[in-house]
Amino acid sequence: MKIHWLRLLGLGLALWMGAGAAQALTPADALALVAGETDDRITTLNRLATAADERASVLIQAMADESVRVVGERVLIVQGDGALDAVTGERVAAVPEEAEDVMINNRLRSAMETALAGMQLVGADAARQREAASSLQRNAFDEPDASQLPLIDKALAADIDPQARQTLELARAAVLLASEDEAQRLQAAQKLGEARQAIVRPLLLQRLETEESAPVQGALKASLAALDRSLAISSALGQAFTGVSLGSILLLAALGLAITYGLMGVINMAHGELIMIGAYATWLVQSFFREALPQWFDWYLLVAMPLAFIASALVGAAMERTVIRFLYGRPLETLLATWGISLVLMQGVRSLFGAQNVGVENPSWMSGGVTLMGNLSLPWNRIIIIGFAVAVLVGVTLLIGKTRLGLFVRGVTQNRPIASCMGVNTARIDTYAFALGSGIAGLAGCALSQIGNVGPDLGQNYIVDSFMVVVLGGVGQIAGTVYAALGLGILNKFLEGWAGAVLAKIAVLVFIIVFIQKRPQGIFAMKGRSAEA
Amino acid sequence: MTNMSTPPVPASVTLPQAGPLLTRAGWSAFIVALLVVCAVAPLLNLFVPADSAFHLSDYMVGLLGKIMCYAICALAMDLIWGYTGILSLGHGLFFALGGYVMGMYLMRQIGTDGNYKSELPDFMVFLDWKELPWHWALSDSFIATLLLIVLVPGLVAFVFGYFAFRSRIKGVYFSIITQALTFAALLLFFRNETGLGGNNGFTDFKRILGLPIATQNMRMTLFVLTGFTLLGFFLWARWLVGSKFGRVLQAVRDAESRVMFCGYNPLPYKLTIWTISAVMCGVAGALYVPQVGIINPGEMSTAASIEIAVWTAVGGRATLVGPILGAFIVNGAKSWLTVSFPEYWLYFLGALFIAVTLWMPQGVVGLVKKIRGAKA
Amino acid sequence: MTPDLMEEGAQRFEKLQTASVLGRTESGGRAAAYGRLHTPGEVDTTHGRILYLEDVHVSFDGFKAINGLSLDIAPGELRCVIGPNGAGKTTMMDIITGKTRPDKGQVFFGSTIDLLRHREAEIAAMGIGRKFQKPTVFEQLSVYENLELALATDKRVRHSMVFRPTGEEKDRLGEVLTTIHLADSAARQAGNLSHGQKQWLEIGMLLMQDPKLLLLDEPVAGMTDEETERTAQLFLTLKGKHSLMVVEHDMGFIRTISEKVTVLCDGAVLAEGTLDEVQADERVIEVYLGR
Amino acid sequence: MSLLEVKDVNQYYGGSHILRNVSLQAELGQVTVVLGRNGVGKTTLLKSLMGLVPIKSGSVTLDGVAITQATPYERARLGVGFVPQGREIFGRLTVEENLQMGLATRKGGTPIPAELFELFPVLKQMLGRRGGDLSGGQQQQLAIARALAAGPKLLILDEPTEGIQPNIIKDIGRVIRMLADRGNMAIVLVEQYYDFAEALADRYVVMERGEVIASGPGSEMQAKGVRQLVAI
Amino acid sequence: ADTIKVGVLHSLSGTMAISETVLKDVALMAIDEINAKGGVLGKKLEPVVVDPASNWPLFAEKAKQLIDQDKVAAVFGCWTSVSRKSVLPVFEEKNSLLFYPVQYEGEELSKNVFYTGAAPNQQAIPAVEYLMSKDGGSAKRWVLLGTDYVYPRTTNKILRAFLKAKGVKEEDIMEEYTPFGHSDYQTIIANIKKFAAAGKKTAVVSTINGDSNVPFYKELGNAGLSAKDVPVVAFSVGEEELRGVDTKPLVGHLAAWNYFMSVKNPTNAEFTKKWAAYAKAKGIAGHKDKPLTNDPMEATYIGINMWAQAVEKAKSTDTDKVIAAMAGQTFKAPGGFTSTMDKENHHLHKPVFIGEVKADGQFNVVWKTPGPVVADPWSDYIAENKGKKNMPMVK
Ligand SMILES: Nc1ncnc2c1ncn2[C@@H]1O[C@H](COP(=O)(O)OP(=O)(O)OP(=O)(O)O)[C@@H](O)[C@H]1O
Ligand SMILES: Nc1ncnc2c1ncn2[C@@H]1O[C@H](COP(=O)(O)OP(=O)(O)OP(=O)(O)O)[C@@H](O)[C@H]1O
Ligand SMILES: CC(C)C[C@H](N)C(=O)O
Ligand SMILES: [Mg+2]
Ligand SMILES: [Mg+2]
Repeated sequence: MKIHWLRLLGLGLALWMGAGAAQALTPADALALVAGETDDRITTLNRLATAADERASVLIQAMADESVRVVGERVLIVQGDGALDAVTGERVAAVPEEAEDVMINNRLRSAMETALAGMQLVGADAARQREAASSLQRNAFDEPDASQLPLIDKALAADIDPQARQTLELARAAVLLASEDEAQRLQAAQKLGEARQAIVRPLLLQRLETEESAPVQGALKASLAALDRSLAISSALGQAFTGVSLGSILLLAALGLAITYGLMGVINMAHGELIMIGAYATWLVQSFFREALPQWFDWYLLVAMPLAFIASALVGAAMERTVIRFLYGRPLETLLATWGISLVLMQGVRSLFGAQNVGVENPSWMSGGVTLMGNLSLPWNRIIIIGFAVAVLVGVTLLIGKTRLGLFVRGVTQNRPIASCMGVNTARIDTYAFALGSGIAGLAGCALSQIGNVGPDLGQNYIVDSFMVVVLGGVGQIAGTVYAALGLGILNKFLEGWAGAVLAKIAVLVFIIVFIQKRPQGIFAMKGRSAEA
Repeated sequence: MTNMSTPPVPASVTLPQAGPLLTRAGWSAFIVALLVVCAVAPLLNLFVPADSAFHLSDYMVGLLGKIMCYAICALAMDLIWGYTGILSLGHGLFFALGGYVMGMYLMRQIGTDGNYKSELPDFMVFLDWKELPWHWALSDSFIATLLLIVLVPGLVAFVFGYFAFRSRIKGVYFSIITQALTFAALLLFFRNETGLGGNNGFTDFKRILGLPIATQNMRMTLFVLTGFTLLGFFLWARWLVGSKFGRVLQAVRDAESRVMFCGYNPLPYKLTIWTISAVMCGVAGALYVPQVGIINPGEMSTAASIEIAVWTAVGGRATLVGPILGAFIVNGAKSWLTVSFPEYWLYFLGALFIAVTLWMPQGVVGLVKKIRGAKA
Repeated sequence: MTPDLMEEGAQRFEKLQTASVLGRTESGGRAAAYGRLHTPGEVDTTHGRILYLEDVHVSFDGFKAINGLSLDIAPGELRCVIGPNGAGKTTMMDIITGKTRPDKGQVFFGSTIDLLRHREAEIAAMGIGRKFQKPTVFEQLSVYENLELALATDKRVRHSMVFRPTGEEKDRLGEVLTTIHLADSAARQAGNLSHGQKQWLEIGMLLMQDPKLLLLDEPVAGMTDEETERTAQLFLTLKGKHSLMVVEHDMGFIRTISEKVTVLCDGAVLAEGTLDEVQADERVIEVYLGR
Repeated sequence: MSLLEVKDVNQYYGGSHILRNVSLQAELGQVTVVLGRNGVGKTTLLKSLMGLVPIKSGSVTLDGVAITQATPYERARLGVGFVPQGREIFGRLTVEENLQMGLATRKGGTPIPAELFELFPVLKQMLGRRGGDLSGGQQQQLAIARALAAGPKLLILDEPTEGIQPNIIKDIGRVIRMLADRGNMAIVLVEQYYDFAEALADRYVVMERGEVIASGPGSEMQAKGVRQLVAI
Repeated sequence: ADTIKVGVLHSLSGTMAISETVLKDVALMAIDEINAKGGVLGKKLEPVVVDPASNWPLFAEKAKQLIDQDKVAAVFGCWTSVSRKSVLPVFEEKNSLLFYPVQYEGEELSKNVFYTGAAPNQQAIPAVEYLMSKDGGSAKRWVLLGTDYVYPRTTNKILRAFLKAKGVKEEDIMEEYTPFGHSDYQTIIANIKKFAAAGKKTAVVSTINGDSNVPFYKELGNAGLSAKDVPVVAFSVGEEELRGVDTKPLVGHLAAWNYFMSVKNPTNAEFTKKWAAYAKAKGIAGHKDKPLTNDPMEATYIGINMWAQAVEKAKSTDTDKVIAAMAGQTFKAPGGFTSTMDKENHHLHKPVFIGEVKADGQFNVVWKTPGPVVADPWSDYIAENKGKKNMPMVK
C-alpha cells in the first residue's frame, strides 16, 4: 500500500532523526493545523499535542518558530535553503516560489506554547523545563481550570528540575484554590502566599469574596498581605532601578561633554552627533558580523565598543584640527561652528545611510532580563549599561585625575599659552582631549544603540539633556556630572511614577531652574578665588 | 609737590565725543530702508503687473515679512547677548508667547466660521471644552491683545530674570536655565490640556480686526507694519546702546564684579535690557503669526532659539546692523537653498556657519569693516 | 596731582563739612552734641572712625585666613597696611567691600552702617572704592568710557539712559585723564593697555568715583619708581579729604606716604604704629621685612 | 657666543609698532636686566622671546639654534623657563600639580626638586591647595618655582617681585644670584623695582617706546644714570 | 510650457526626515513611471522638490512658493497633521491641490485636499474591534498609549467613545501620554504590567509617534512583555519603523494599516519589485540594500496616479475641474483592492489589514476587512459631529 509505504518511510526517517514516533501525522492533520479557522486549528493542535507524536511536535515547534510554509496541500518546514516535508520528513531542495506563510495569531501562538510546554516538560533540559513550567503556570494563573490539573500532576510526579517544580506547584495551587475540598483550598491559599506575582492577586481576591470557611479566609488574607508587601518592595526597587538606569544613560551621554565642554570650554553642539556616530559605528559592526561572522554575532559589541570610540574620536579629532583649534578662548563662537558641524554630520549620515532608522539588535546576552522577587524583572541591557557607565566613569576619572595626560589636559584647558610655555605641546593635548571627549560620546552611542533608535536625529535627543547634566553638576566638575545625572534620573522617574511622563519632564526642568537659583554654579560649585580666575 | 607733578589740564585734552545716533551715511541708509519698506515694496507688489520682471510676488512679500520678524529677534538677541554678554537660549519662548497672544486673538476672530460652527475655537470643540478657559478671557479684544503682546513676554521675562539675576546666575548657567524654561514651556504647550491647541497650535486664521486676512492688501499692510517696527526698534536699540546705560551693559559683560564696585547694581540693568529684549521678541512673534498663518510650540524648540543666536553671530555681535543682516542672510539662504538644493542645503548652511566663525569672527559686519579698513 | 583738582577737592570737602555736620547740629539755636539727623546712606563719622572692624574671622575650608582681626581708620587718614603674603590683606578688603562674608565679627562704615548687611554695589555707592590687586578694568570699553562709568553720579538705570556729562564733569574727566597719564589714550580700548597703564586707569576710576574711603590693594605693583613716586604724591593729596587704606609691599613707597602702619600677619594685627616703630619690631622683621 | 641672541626684533599689535629693532644678548651665568617705563614693551619683548606673540622681523637664537619660528613649547623644551607677568598660575590645579606642569618637559614621574621647597617653604605647606586660592604673593612664588622646576638654561622673569613681601624679595634676589652664579643658566629679568634690578644686574638694557635706548654692564648703571633714564 | 509641474513637499531634513524622505522618492518614482507612459495630457510631469525641513511655518512658505513661483498643478506632501494644517490655508486661498498620504485623526475636510491615508475609522476602530474578537485575544482592558499631541489625543478620544459604546468600563481604560522624543519607557511599561496584572486580558493601543517607537518596543521586548500576554496594536508603526528594531521579541504585536508590504497579490509584487529596482538605480540610501514599502508610500503612489487619471479625464489641470474628475476615480492599488476616491468626501475607500509582526520585521496579515471601508472623517464618536456631512464645506 502506498500510504503504508509512506508511513514506513516516515517512521524510518523519524527514527533516523533520533526519536521514535508512536503515531504518525497525517497530511490532513498537518493541513488542518496550518490553515483554516483558528478554532479548528486549535482543536487539531490540542489533539496532536496529546497524541504526543514526534513529527507533530516537530511541526508545532516549527510553527512556533515561524518556519512553516504551505505549497498547495503540502506543508513544508524550512531549514536553511531547503525544507522538510512536515508529514513525510522528505527533504526538499528548494522552497518553491509560491510557498505561502502560515498565518499565526496570538491566540494560536499561546495555544501552541502550552501544547509544547506540556509535551516538553518531561525529559527536556532544566532550562527548557523551567520555561515550560512558567508557560503552564501563566495559563493557570490566567484562567485556572481543573482541566489543567492532570498535565501538572503528571509533570510533578516525574523527576523534574526543582525550580520548575516550585513553579508548577504554584500553578497547581491556583487551580486548586477553587477546589471543593476545604483542605485543598486551605493548602492552596497558603501556598499562593509564596507567589510573588501581581497576577495572583485577583485570584486571591476573587476567592476571598466567595470563601466561607474561616481558616481559608485567614490563609487568603495572610497570603494577600505577604503578596502586597512583596509587591510594594519590588515596585519601589523597580522605580529606583529605572531611576538609576536613566541616570546611567544621562551620565554616559554627558560624560564626553563634561570633557569637551566642561574642561575645554567648547560649547559642543555636535556632541549629540558624535554620539550618533558611535551608534552608527555599532550598527556597521553589527551588520558586518551578521554578514560575515554570524556564529560570533553575540559578541559583536566587544568589537563595536572600541570601534565606536575610535570612530567618534577620529571625527572629533578632525573637528578639533580643522575648526575648533582656531576658536579657543571664544566659547560662543564654538557654539556657532559646532552647530554648523552638527548640521553637516547629520545630513552626511542621511546621505550615506539614509534618513530612516537603522536596526541595532541586542546580542542575546543583553536581551531579556532577570526576574527578582517574582515580580520585578530587570532588563539585562539596562543592567549592563549601568555597569558600562560606571566603568567608563571610573576610566575617565582616573585618566583625567591621575595621569600626566589628564594633568596636561586640565592645565592646557585652563591656560593654553602658559601651558605651552611650560613645554606642553598644547596643540596635541587639545586634540587628544577633544578626541577623548568625542570618543566617550561614541561609547555612549554604542550603549544607546542598545536601548533606543539609531537614526540621523539620535544626537538631537540627547544634546539638551547632556548640557543640562553637565551644567547642573557644575562646569568642569566630573563628580558634579555624576551627581547631576543620577539625581535627574531618579527624580525624573520618581515624578513620572505619579505625574506621568510629560508633567514629570516639565517638573524636572522647573526643578533645574529653581536649583540653579540656589546654586548658581551647579552642584559642585567651584568655591573661592580660583572660581573667578 | 615735586617737580614731577602734572601740569595743569592742558587745553589739548580732547575728550572723545559721544557718537551721534546714526552717522550721516547711517541716516541715509536708514531712510532708504524706510522708503523701500513702505513705498517701493508696496508699489512693486500691488501696482506692478504680475508678469513684469519688477513685480514683487506675494510669496516674496510673505518671505521678507517673515524674515523681518526674525530680524527683530536677532536685534533683541544682540542687545542681550552682544552688548550685555548674556546668551539667552530662550528667546524662542518670548517670540512664541507674543505669537500665541496674537494667535488667540486671531482664533477668536474666526468666530463661528470654523468647522464646527461654534463660538469656541475648533480644537476646543472636538476636545469637549464647553467654555473658554480663563486664559482666553481677553482674547476677544484687540486692544487687550496689543497690551498682552507686550505684557506676557515682558512679565515672564521680568519674573524669570529677576530671580535669575538676583541669584547671580551667569554665563552658561543662565543660558541653560533659559533653555530649560523654554523646553518646559514647549512641553506644556504641547499638552492639549493647556488649552492652546497642542502640537497643532493655531492655524486657519480668517480675519484680523474684522478684515479678511488672506488678501494682498492685508499682507502688504502687515509687511509695512513689520518694516516700521523693525526700523523703529533699531533706532531705539541704537539709542539705548549709545547711552551710558548701554556702556554699563557692556561693562557688565566685561567685568560684572567691577561694575558693582563702581557703585552700580547690575540687577536692574540686566533686568531692564532682558525685559526689553524679550518684549521685542514678543512683538516680532505677534507680527509673525498673521503673516505665516500658524503658531505652534515648534517655535519654542531648542533649535529655534539657538538659531536666533546664530543669525546674530553670523551678522556680527554688538553691532545691531549685523544681526539684522545675519537674519536676512541666513534665512534668505535657507529659503533659496531648500528649493535649489533640497538634499544638500544643510551642507551649505553648516559650511556657512563654520566659515563665518573661522574667517569672520566679527561676523559679516566685521568683514565689511575689515575690507573698508584695508582700503582706507 | 593738579592744583585745580586739589582745590576743587578741598572746596568740596568744605561744602560737605558745612552741609553735613554743622548744618544739622543746630538745635534750638545751639550746637548740640547729639540728636543730629541721620541721613540713611550718609556716613556718620562723628565718632572719629570711618571704618571699624572688630574681631573678624574668616576661614576657607578650615583654613583661617582672617583670625580675630580688629582695626579702625579715622576720617581723612591714610593708613598703610603691610604684612606677609597670605596675611589676609586682600581678604580683609574683600570683607569690607562685601565680596566675602565673614564667619564672625563686625564691620562698620562710620558708626552706623553695618557693612555686613549690604551688597557690593550698595557698599560702593555709599562711598567705598576699591582698587584690586590684579588690575581690573572694562577691557572692551575705551579708557574714557571706563572713567565715565566710574563717575560719581546717580547710578540708576533711568538716569543712565539719559545721562550726558555736564561741563563740570567733563572737566573732571579731563583732569583725571591727565593725572593718570592716559590723556593721549582716551579713545584706546582699555584691554590693550599695558599692565602699568591698567593700574593707573584703575586708580583713575577710583578718583572718578570720588569715594569717602579708598581701598588700594598694591597700587604701585609693576610701576616704575618714578611713577611710584607720583602715585605717592597723589595719595598724599587725597589724604585728608578722603580716607585711604593702602596695602603695599614697597617699603619705599610706604615710607613716602605713611603716617600709621598696620602690620597684618596670619589674619590678625601683629603690630601697629609709625613705620619706624614697626620696622624696629622684631616680630615684623622676622616675618616680613627680613634682615 | 651668547646663550640668547636677539637681533633686530620688530613686533606689532594691529597697527601699532611695539618693538622697534630690539637687540639683546644674555650670557650664561649672567643676569640681564631689562628696564623701562610702563608700556614701553618689556612684556611684549619677553613674550616674543617665548614665542607667545609672533614677531614681524628679526631673529632669536638660543645656544646657536635659531628659534625665531619655534612654538613656545619647543622653546620650553630647549630649556627656556618663563615667569609671566601677572603670575598666570593654573588657578584650578593644586600647587603640586602646578609644579608638575612645570616638569612637563621632563619624563613622567620626575619628582619635584626638593630645592624648590627650601626656596619657598610656603609652597610646601600649601601643596594641596588650589593655585587660584593662594594670595597674590604666594602665587608669584609658585610661578617662579614652577619655572625653575625643570631646570632651564634660560630663565625669563617678568617682574617677579611684584606683590611680594620684602624678605621674600630678598630671598628671590638671592636665588636669582645663586642660580646665575652656578654658571649654567642665563637670566633675563624685567623689573620695575630699580634697586632690586640694579643689585642683580650683570648687564642692563633700558627700553623706551619699544626701542633699546641704553645698555651696558650692570656695574655702570649708577654711573650712567639709568635710574633717571627710567624715570623721565 | 511643455511640462506640467507638480510639487513634492516632504521634509528631507529635521526630525520628520526619517519618515518623509522616502515618500519623496516614491513620488519621484511614480512621476517617472507616468512620464515613461507618455506623461499626462501629452506633457511630461516635472517634479519640483523642496525641503520644508520639518519646520511648520516653512511648510506654508514652501507651499506658497510652489504655487506662486513654480505654478505647480498639484502638490504631494506633508506627513504630520500640523504641517498639513499649516499649508491648508495656502491651498484654500490659492485654490490649489494637496494630496496628503498619511493616516490622521480626521476632523477636517477641505475641498483642496485629497486624503489618501486612513481616517480613524479606516484604521483605529477596526484594529480595536479585532482585538476584542476571539481571534484577537478577546481583550477586555485597554491601555491607550500615545505621544502627547493631537493625533493620539483625538484618536484616543474616538476610541474611548467607541469602547464605551462596546460596554468597556471606565476603570478598564488607562490613558497615558509621553512627550515627543520620549526615549525611556521603563516606568510606563511597569505601569502597563501593573495594569495588565489586574486580571482580564489587556491590550495596548499605541499611537506613539515615530522616534519613540524604537525605544518603546525595545523596552517592551526586554521587559518580557510578549504579545501573548499583552498585545500592542500600533497605528504608526510600519515596515519602515521596524527597520530600527530587533523584532524577535516583538513577534505577535500588531499594526493596523491599509497596506502591508507582505500582502500577496500581483499588483503589490509588481509595486515592490519596481520600488526595489528604483531604489537600487537611484542609490537610495537604506533602500538600495533593503527595499521596504509601507502604507504611506502606497498612499502617495495611489495619490499621484489618481491625480494623473483625473487630469486626463478633466483634460485640464485646473483645480476645480480636477476636483470634479477625482470623484469616483479608481485605481488598482498594491494593497490588493481597487481603491476608489469617494464621490464626496475626498478620502479613499480603503481595505483595513491587521498584521502581526514577524521575526523578519514584516507583517503577517491576520485579519482584513472583506472589502474597502468608506472613510468617516467626521467621526460619529465625537459628539459635535452628529449630523455633519462628510463633504467639504463650500465657502
Ligand atoms: N578662597 C580661598 N580658599 C582657600 N584659601 C584662601 C582663599 N582665599 C584666600 N585664601 C588664603 O587666605 C590667605 C590670605 O589671603 P590674602 O589674599 O588675603 O593674602 P594677602 O595678605 O592679600 O597676601 P598678598 O600680599 O600675597 O596679596 C592666603 O593664605 C590664601 O591662600
Ligand atoms: N594685546 C595688545 N593689543 C594691543 N596693544 C597692546 C597689547 N598688549 C600690549 N599692548 C600695548 O603695547 C605696549 C607695550 O606693552 P607691554 O605690556 O609690553 O608693556 P610693558 O613694558 O611690559 O609695561 P608694564 O611695565 O606696564 O608691564 C603698551 O603700550 C600696550 O598698551
Ligand atoms: C500618526 C502620524 C504618523 C501622522 C499623523 N497624521 C500626525 O498627526 O502626525
Ligand atoms: Mg593680596
Ligand atoms: Mg609688562
